[in-house]
Amino acid sequence: MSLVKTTIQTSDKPLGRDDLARLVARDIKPGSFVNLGIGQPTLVSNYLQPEQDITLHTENGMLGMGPEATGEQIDGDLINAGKIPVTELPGASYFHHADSFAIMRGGHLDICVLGAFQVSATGDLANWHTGAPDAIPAVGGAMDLATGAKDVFVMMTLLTRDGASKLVDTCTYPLTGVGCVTRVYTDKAVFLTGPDGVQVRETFGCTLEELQAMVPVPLTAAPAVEP
Amino acid sequence: MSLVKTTIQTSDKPLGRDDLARLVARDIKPGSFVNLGIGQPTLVSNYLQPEQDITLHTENGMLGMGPEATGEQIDGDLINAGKIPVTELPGASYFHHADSFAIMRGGHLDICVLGAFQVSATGDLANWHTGAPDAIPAVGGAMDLATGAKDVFVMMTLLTRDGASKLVDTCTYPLTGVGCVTRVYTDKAVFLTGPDGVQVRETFGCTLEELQAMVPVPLTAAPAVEP
Amino acid sequence: MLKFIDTVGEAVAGIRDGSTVMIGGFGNAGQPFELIDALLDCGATDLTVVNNNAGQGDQGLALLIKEGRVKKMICSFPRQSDSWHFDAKYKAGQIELELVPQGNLAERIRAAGAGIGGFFTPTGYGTMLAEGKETRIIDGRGQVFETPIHADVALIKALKADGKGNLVYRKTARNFGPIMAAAAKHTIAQVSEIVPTGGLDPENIVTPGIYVNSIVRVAPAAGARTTEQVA
Amino acid sequence: MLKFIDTVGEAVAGIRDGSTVMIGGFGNAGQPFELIDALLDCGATDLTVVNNNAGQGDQGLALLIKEGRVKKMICSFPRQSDSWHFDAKYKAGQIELELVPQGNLAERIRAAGAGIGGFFTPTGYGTMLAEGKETRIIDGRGQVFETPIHADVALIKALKADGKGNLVYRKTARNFGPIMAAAAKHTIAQVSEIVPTGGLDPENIVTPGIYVNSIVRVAPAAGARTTEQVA
Repeated sequence: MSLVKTTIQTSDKPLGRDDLARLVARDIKPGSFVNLGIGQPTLVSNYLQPEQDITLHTENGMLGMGPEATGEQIDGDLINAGKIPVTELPGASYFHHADSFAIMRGGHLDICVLGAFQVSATGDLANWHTGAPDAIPAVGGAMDLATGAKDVFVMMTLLTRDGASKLVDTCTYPLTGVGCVTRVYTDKAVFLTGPDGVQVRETFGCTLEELQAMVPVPLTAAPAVEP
Repeated sequence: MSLVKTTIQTSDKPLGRDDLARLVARDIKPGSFVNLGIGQPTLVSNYLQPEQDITLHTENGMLGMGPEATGEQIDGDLINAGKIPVTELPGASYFHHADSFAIMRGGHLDICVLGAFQVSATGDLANWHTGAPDAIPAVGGAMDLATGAKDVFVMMTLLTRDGASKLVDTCTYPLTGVGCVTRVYTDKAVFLTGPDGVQVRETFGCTLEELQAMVPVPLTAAPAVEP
Repeated sequence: MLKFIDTVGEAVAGIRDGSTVMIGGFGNAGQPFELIDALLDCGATDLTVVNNNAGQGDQGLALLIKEGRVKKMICSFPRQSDSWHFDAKYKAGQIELELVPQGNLAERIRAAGAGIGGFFTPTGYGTMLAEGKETRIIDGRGQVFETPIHADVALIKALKADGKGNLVYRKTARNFGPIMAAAAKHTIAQVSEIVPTGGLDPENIVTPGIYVNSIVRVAPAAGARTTEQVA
Repeated sequence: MLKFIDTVGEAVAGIRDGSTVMIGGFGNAGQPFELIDALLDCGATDLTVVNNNAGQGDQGLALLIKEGRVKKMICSFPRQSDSWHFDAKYKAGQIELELVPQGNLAERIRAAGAGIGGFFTPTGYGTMLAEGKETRIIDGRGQVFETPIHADVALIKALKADGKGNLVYRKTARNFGPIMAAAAKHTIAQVSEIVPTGGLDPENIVTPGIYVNSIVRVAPAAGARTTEQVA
């Protein structure tokens, strides 16, 4: 296979949160078992297509989680990891917390999608703690997901409100996991992280050169054909 | 409590296997969860009384095991650790092998009753391997039971066919567990093993002095009142 | 021996000061609220509490913390939008926190029940939550040594119990109940219903009665304490 | 992705020489006899087999051993009254044996599925089965370090599967099936019945479909291969 090293600008403007969620949903292979983290990643579930046959896992003890519950569907005993009432799809199963985390930690989830404060060039993830001295830390299942899933996708804006890149050479926030992130979906580009450094799969509203100017790590164009 | 240090001779002759099984059964506290090893210990189940409310565990994945199955009851999917068809009592439960051994290894069984080649004065158990160079070893769940149960009762004849004591200073057979045996039920006496050395609770067909002559470890009379 | 107890007050009466108490539940699902209320009433203090969170709102564990009865929390996610009682105690230095990744929390509780002396896991390797812990590289992956979490008492909530103490749960309210029942010396379960022995299918029992010491029936409060959105 | 396969032959066709194959069952209960027969037919050799026993009589795993296709057995109880094929190979030095206490076998398989890098257990401490292994004293008890047992393939037998690959078992035939399904890269389950998705109660599923790759229906043979008394 010849590698055409051209980054494709697939949108003439940065992607909104919903467009990004749609893109992540499209990239999930049919039949996958997926855990969507709290917050922005949860949006992905809105764009999964029935024919993809994706099974959603929630770490509080369920496979086959359905959409958020509404009205009469709301059942206090059926919630997701964000403690939001959800529904059950046909073929669902329930299990206790150790069995649920065994699914995550044993490498059985194909993909988890997480938010992030920072991702490093080598795929280190920081998403649980600002490190502020007076902050009350809370980690939940983030470290288990980051370490356990076969692929860890991150969804985040590329830049902080102050314009600093969240894709960094070395994370300054406390780490969630080391070298665990495989893809970073941002409003401005999709990055592939791994042993070959940071590759850019596509950009949104900017060229690779413009992107490089925003990001303090060396970027290369990813092969045009997805591996 | 004053300790009356007198060993009671409770039978004028050695106990047979069934009498010994009846004695062990009588000594099991009501409400206990018990695992009976393959062979002689299995006889104990014949003498448990319904009012004792004993729950039997079998390591191949069941609590609430009933008596051996006969005739129409025989079901190839319902066997005990000796692979003999058994029955299910009301309130039974099934679980997989790791959960079953978690019950044993986590210290949840009140008593397991095992056969033995040798028991040492400090409660070491040898019951799985003769150590013969050409023997094919097989351990099964013996080490888990020996190590995991709150109390390990051994049932055996006191002497080998050659007249050697199976209660020994140090086991010469390969060990199953270290310092795990709490009581030894034999045809000639019931021994309590523990940090205070070997105490004799009762004898059958012999006096303590006659017993001492058969056994190479120092014996003392147990307190007449069971602790 | 298994006991069926009439009231939550009697059920928790034996809990001593200084105990380690596991409390089931994730969010409100599976929280044994009535048992926690009884623990509040019984006065036991100086407790170490193991729960996924550190109390929410003005109920249950949050009140136990507010009243200064918890000296230490072992949990994965103390900070929530309505964890104000924990937050206040923590900022005042009046409560100790052992923060544990949720999977390590579950696996450490499971290890206690299963008689495991400790285990290596990749979770947390290279993070501040592994600082000071033994690590080693196994099959090319950095791993952290984690130890079992045992408890004196577990307070859990299940759907049904039979006469042998076998338990079944309901949906995601199962969560920590089964592993806490196995990890505690004394497990107290509040259940919505008690059925006769033989009334639960042996194939479907989640917690065998061997793990349960005390059972108290608590009628489910209609509509009360439904799950709130607290993400 | 989950596949429903018509024949046991097709189900095992991908098993390669040199694979580690877990085979469920304890005694005859839960043994996937038809899958083992298919493995015999498919010719894969140089196998490491993980099973509680090492074959009985002249069927299943015993024949695989007889035909010289198993280079190593990992099991707890090879020696039985009718384990003559294993016995012969072992005495001839033609098969390697890793003898593992049954609880360590179960826990090591479970560890593989749960992503545990290794664990300490009191089982086997001070015995010849701990020789050469790392030990340490934890809370006053001697403990042995044990490592996970991973497999390339698991062959298991369950009662029913639904369209998502969720499995339920029957009585003590459950035994090693659930933990082997989680420990193998590729799990092949023979089931007596396939029901539509939604046909199994989510509360009662023992093996979630995430652990199952291939399902083949094998009608239970009436009266055949019932459990024999082989203690």
